[in-house]
Amino acid sequence: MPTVLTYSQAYREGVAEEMAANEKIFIMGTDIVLRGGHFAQVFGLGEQFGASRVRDVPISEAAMLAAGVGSAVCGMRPIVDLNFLDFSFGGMDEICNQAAKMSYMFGIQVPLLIRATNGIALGGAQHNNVIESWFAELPGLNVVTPSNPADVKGLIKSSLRMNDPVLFLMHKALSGLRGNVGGPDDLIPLGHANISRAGHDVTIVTYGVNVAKCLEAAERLAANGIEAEVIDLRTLYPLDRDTVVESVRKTGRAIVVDESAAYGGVSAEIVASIQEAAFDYLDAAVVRITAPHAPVPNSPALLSAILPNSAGIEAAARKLVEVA
Amino acid sequence: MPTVLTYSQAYREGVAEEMAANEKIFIMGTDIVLRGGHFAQVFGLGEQFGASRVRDVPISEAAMLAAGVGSAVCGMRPIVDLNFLDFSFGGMDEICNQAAKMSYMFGIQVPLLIRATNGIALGGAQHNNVIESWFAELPGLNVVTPSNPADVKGLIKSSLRMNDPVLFLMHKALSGLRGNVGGPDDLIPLGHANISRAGHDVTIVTYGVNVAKCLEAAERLAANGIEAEVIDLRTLYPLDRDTVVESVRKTGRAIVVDESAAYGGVSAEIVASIQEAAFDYLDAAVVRITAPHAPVPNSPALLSAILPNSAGIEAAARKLVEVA
Amino acid sequence: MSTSDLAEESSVAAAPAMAPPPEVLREWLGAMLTIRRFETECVRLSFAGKIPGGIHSSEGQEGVAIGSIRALTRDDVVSGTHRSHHHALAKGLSLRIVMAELFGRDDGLSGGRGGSMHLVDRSLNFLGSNGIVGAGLGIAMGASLAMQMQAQPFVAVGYFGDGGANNGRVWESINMAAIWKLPLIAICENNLYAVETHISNSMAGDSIAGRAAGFGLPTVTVDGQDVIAVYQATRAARERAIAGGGPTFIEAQTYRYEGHNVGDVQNYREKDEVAQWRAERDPIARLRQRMIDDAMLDDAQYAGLETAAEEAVADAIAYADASPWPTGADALTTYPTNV
Amino acid sequence: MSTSDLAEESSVAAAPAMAPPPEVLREWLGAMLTIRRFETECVRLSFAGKIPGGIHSSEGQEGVAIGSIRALTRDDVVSGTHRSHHHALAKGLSLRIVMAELFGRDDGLSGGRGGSMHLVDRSLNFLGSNGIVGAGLGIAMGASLAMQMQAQPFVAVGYFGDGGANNGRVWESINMAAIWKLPLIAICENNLYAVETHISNSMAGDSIAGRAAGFGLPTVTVDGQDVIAVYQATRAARERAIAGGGPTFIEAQTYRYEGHNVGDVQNYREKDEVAQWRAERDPIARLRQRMIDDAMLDDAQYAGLETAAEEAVADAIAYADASPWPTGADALTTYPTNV
Ligand SMILES: Cc1ncc(C[n+]2csc(CCOP(=O)(O)OP(=O)(O)O)c2C)c(N)n1
Ligand SMILES: Cc1ncc(C[n+]2csc(CCOP(=O)(O)OP(=O)(O)O)c2C)c(N)n1
Ligand SMILES: [Mg+2]
Ligand SMILES: [Mg+2]
Repeated sequence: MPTVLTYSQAYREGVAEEMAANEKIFIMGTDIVLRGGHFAQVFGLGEQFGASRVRDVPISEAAMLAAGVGSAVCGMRPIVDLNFLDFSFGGMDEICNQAAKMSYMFGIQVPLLIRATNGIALGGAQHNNVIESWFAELPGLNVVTPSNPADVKGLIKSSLRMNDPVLFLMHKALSGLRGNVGGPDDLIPLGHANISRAGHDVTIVTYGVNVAKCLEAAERLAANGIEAEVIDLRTLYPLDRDTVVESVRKTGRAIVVDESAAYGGVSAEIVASIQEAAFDYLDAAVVRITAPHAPVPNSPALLSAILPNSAGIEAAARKLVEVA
Repeated sequence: MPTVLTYSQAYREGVAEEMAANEKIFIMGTDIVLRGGHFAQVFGLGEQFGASRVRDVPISEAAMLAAGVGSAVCGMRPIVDLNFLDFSFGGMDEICNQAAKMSYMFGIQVPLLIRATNGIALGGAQHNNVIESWFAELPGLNVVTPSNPADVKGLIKSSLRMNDPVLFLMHKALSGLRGNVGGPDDLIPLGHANISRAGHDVTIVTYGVNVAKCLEAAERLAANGIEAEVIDLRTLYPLDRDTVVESVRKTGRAIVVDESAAYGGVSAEIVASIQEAAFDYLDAAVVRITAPHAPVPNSPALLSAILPNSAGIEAAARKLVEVA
Repeated sequence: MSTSDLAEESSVAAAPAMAPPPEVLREWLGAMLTIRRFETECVRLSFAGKIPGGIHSSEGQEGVAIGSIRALTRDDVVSGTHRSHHHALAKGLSLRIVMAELFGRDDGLSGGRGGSMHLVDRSLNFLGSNGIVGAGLGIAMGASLAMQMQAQPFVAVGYFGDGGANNGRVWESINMAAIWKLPLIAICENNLYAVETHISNSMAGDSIAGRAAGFGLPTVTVDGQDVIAVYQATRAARERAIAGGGPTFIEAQTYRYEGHNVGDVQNYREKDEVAQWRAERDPIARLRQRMIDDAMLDDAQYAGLETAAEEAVADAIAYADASPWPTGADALTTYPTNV
Repeated sequence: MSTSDLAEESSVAAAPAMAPPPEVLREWLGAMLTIRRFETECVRLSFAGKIPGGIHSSEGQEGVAIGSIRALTRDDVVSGTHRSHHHALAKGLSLRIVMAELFGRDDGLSGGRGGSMHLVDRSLNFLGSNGIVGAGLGIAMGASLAMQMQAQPFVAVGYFGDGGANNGRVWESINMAAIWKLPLIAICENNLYAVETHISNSMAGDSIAGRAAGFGLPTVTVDGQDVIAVYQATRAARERAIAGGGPTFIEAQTYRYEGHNVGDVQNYREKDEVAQWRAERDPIARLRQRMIDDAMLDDAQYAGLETAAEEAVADAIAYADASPWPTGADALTTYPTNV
């Protein structure tokens, strides 16, 4: 019988299994011992593994990340739980200039896992920066963005066995999402996109929270005779361009859906990669669906105005199939 | 008679003129009073404007940027000279979560100018992060990347009259470049790309240090009968997509040249924008020429291996014209 | 603006430092009661789904906000934290318009763009609450630099918490204010906890004020539950700053009665601890008692203040509830707008 | 590895704390002379275009590096700054391979990928010099956490400058080490200047050590130009750390003779000031004099040490100069490689 867990619980289970198997793994973060983190993502692990391996830290993002980098190169496998990804701003040098550079500059690998909550939800502009592309762009970092509980568990287990830094990004809006998860030996490797739904008329590329919206759109499209292939990137670095390109060569049409602002980022990279490797197969320009180029508002009324939604995705796919 | 200045001197002259005209402008940075900054970019202004308006600051990136944000919303027009752009890592929240957000969240504009030296040169991986795209991607910031002394002067003068934050990024390798500069009233507006060379066979889009390399390639291409149009973006935000698209509609072929690593960033945005607006005009896929996805080495021998060069640009253009 | 808003009293700053007159103290008491009512209602409304995303309640910390901000004038700048309803209301922001912002409505301070952690009123020199620990102090420091450079006789007050005192940027800002002798008042609201983490687990050294002393600026520790003490400390700091004496660091020892945020389970502290702070050190109860003892207040007057607070908050809620939702148009503008 | 490298003496740490024997002091003297020769040659070679991008000379600060690192064992970790040739050489890194790295050559520590600010030797537990002010201390702090968690009897030493003492992250790391009682030795090389900025213009408070004291860890100020004093302070700190007593903060008062970087105009200090430090407090001259006074050294021995230093550095330069340039292949790999 498969186990059903929430997205947050799947993380906890994956981490707990790996911690039990490897005593070098430990966790640092604000308010994780009792609360288990803002999304209860490590709830109970404080009790299970004790105060040495599950540590509350001061609100010192630079120092907690430095503690991660330094301990990672001296035999440990730290998890730094940043809480919101926005707080990476306080330790950006540790992530980008230290952790990301040591392997190249020094030949010293840094098995540091940084967990953070990303994506757009309530809370206002300062807690909803969509910056995962920054880390994917910066050489030296892996970036993982699971869209469901099974992927969370399979990917966190793989991530905790990587020897290079990994940013493990969990979307705010998914924390309560329930689903089956794999067993202790079910690992999902980084760098392999998932074809969440097969189809031959149009390729929809996305990750994280938008996977469900794209699948919803795909169902409605199917009811109208349009078969969309939905690709969940799973990891932004390594980026599985092959799966994307292969799909587009088959469908000839592509849509990229992303919460980021309408400039650059992962979606632009996908568009650029598609047209580089599948130009002759394209029947029409690749379509991007993103948020506008503006900070994120707090009011739910405004949030719903800026976020990609399944109706918009459906309409874009329909139009794409009609014109080309 | 036109004035010939270096890239650094052009900045100094532009800043000095604006400071003389507007007493609200002042400068904060490490080692700017006597040294005039690492590239002598404000050399002499300490003496000219005095210790209140040209201030050495402690090595406190967060605080110097906070001083910029706070003073900007209370009547002043600060220039925070970050020295190397890499040091923005220490004050990322002040840039991205404070300066960039206040206009949207509060309706309070932040006339803060952040100057930094960007681009790849000697010094090793930690001083050569190519991250200008991050700031262009993040809603709320303007990003200026001049390629020559005239543009430096015209653009810094405009930037110092903006009411929203501007990152003014000067490439390390250009500081000694000499050229004519305009007079006190010659302003170059943000958001207007420059057609550095007209041509009808292929469009080459770039900015900063690579403009000269593209022009060099274009000269050699012209000798072989290929007329390249070279577009210098000048500002990464606002991004002048119109000029780029118009050119590609004419030439049908495009190359984007960028020092950034081969993932996302400005070059991917340009590719995505071109294919969105000029898909039907394209004879072949847009070509990207970037650095590899790796940190930046220190040895000149390795640097020359990773940087785009005019021979590579020329070859790419030639191939593009041949195949399509 | 509703007439029941906690108008910032610029006249107060001119009053004698040591003994605020009865009518002033009554205003403070009413203001603290209003903040408390506002916060308890906000908790209720968060649970009820009326305030999307919830709030960080300042209940228990009213004395710090009123004590410090009543020592300021309207021109003085205040910059807050994630827990800043008390600062905002003390600075005179409209109850109605703040509540509408918390509701995410069009009549809110920022038309719903901001929310609880992003309250602002430029005209009242409240430069914003702030979602990022330590950031508000930096903005206040920058504001004080602008005041100094423009030779304005104003000060800027920046708040942060005991948790914030472990964030490096806080000390960068303190140092910068100290070397430049900026008219900054840095107020650390030490409520002993950062979320679940007690200060003894996150902070080395004897005290936050002791740490600050190493940064070369006058440092005082004050009972944050004694509104008059907070007022006097801030008053003295303001006078020194205006006279060119530079910044002051105030550690205000206080306590939050509610959880960190709405829904916080609070398994990190004993119920007794909260009850004890409420019973023994409550800033409202203490001022009330003191005024009764000094015959500055009678029970009827106090009841009147309570009723006024309740009515003002009820009025704000009704206003917010009647306010329309914002339309998306505004959120769809690109930023910076470059106009 | 060239036999003339400054081998790190793990036996030294076992020697009596108070009076290092003559052969040990002679090794220190030779090591300081070698560092000095290395640095003066590096300045020359930078001007000559042999060292692309130049260096930050540690001339004048040799006593801090030798004094502190001679108190360590090989297993102890060291993490440096932008000005770290002295740390690297004291930790025993090969003169030849360091010089080849500065030259940008294939035989360099990192095959030319690193450069002067990115020297490393994992096998000697030198975790790198660092281009970013304050960053090296954080890495040392993390290393000390790993030691504590793995119950290893080692310490980590992190260096930073007076300028670094104004960077917030430094105090975050100090605080974290203090609350967790980590085996960290934080050494501030206070050479009075950060580039052109004198400490009196950038730092409020009485002293860096005084500031540190507020963070709740033992703090000592030591004459950085007295190599034995630095040794003793570090020795004591190491013993405390190994015994579980937690971190120590050492402010080593020192001076750099050269400009901030090669080519620095140095209009921010009087020539006299430099001359005075050289004449009155030079760490090499002082140790030499002391040893001569105590009949531990004669002029011939000293000349021998000088000659050995010159020869070792000349050998390193010849080695570097003969080393081939790296090919691009390595730079073209993608990172992370995920192997
Ligand atoms: C830089 C940063 N790190 C973490 C957080 C998440 N966070 C919000 S409030 C808080 C606790 C703050 O504690 P304290 O400073 O004592 O203020 P209090 O909540 O007690 O008012 C934390 C960790 C944040 N907002 N910003
Ligand atoms: C975060 C950061 N800011 C600025 C710089 C530029 N920088 C390099 S060295 C230096 C001065 C450092 O002074 P100090 O810490 O006293 O060390 P010293 O140079 O005296 O050895 C500066 C400002 C940097 N490398 N990193
Ligand atoms: Mg607190
Ligand atoms: Mg120094």
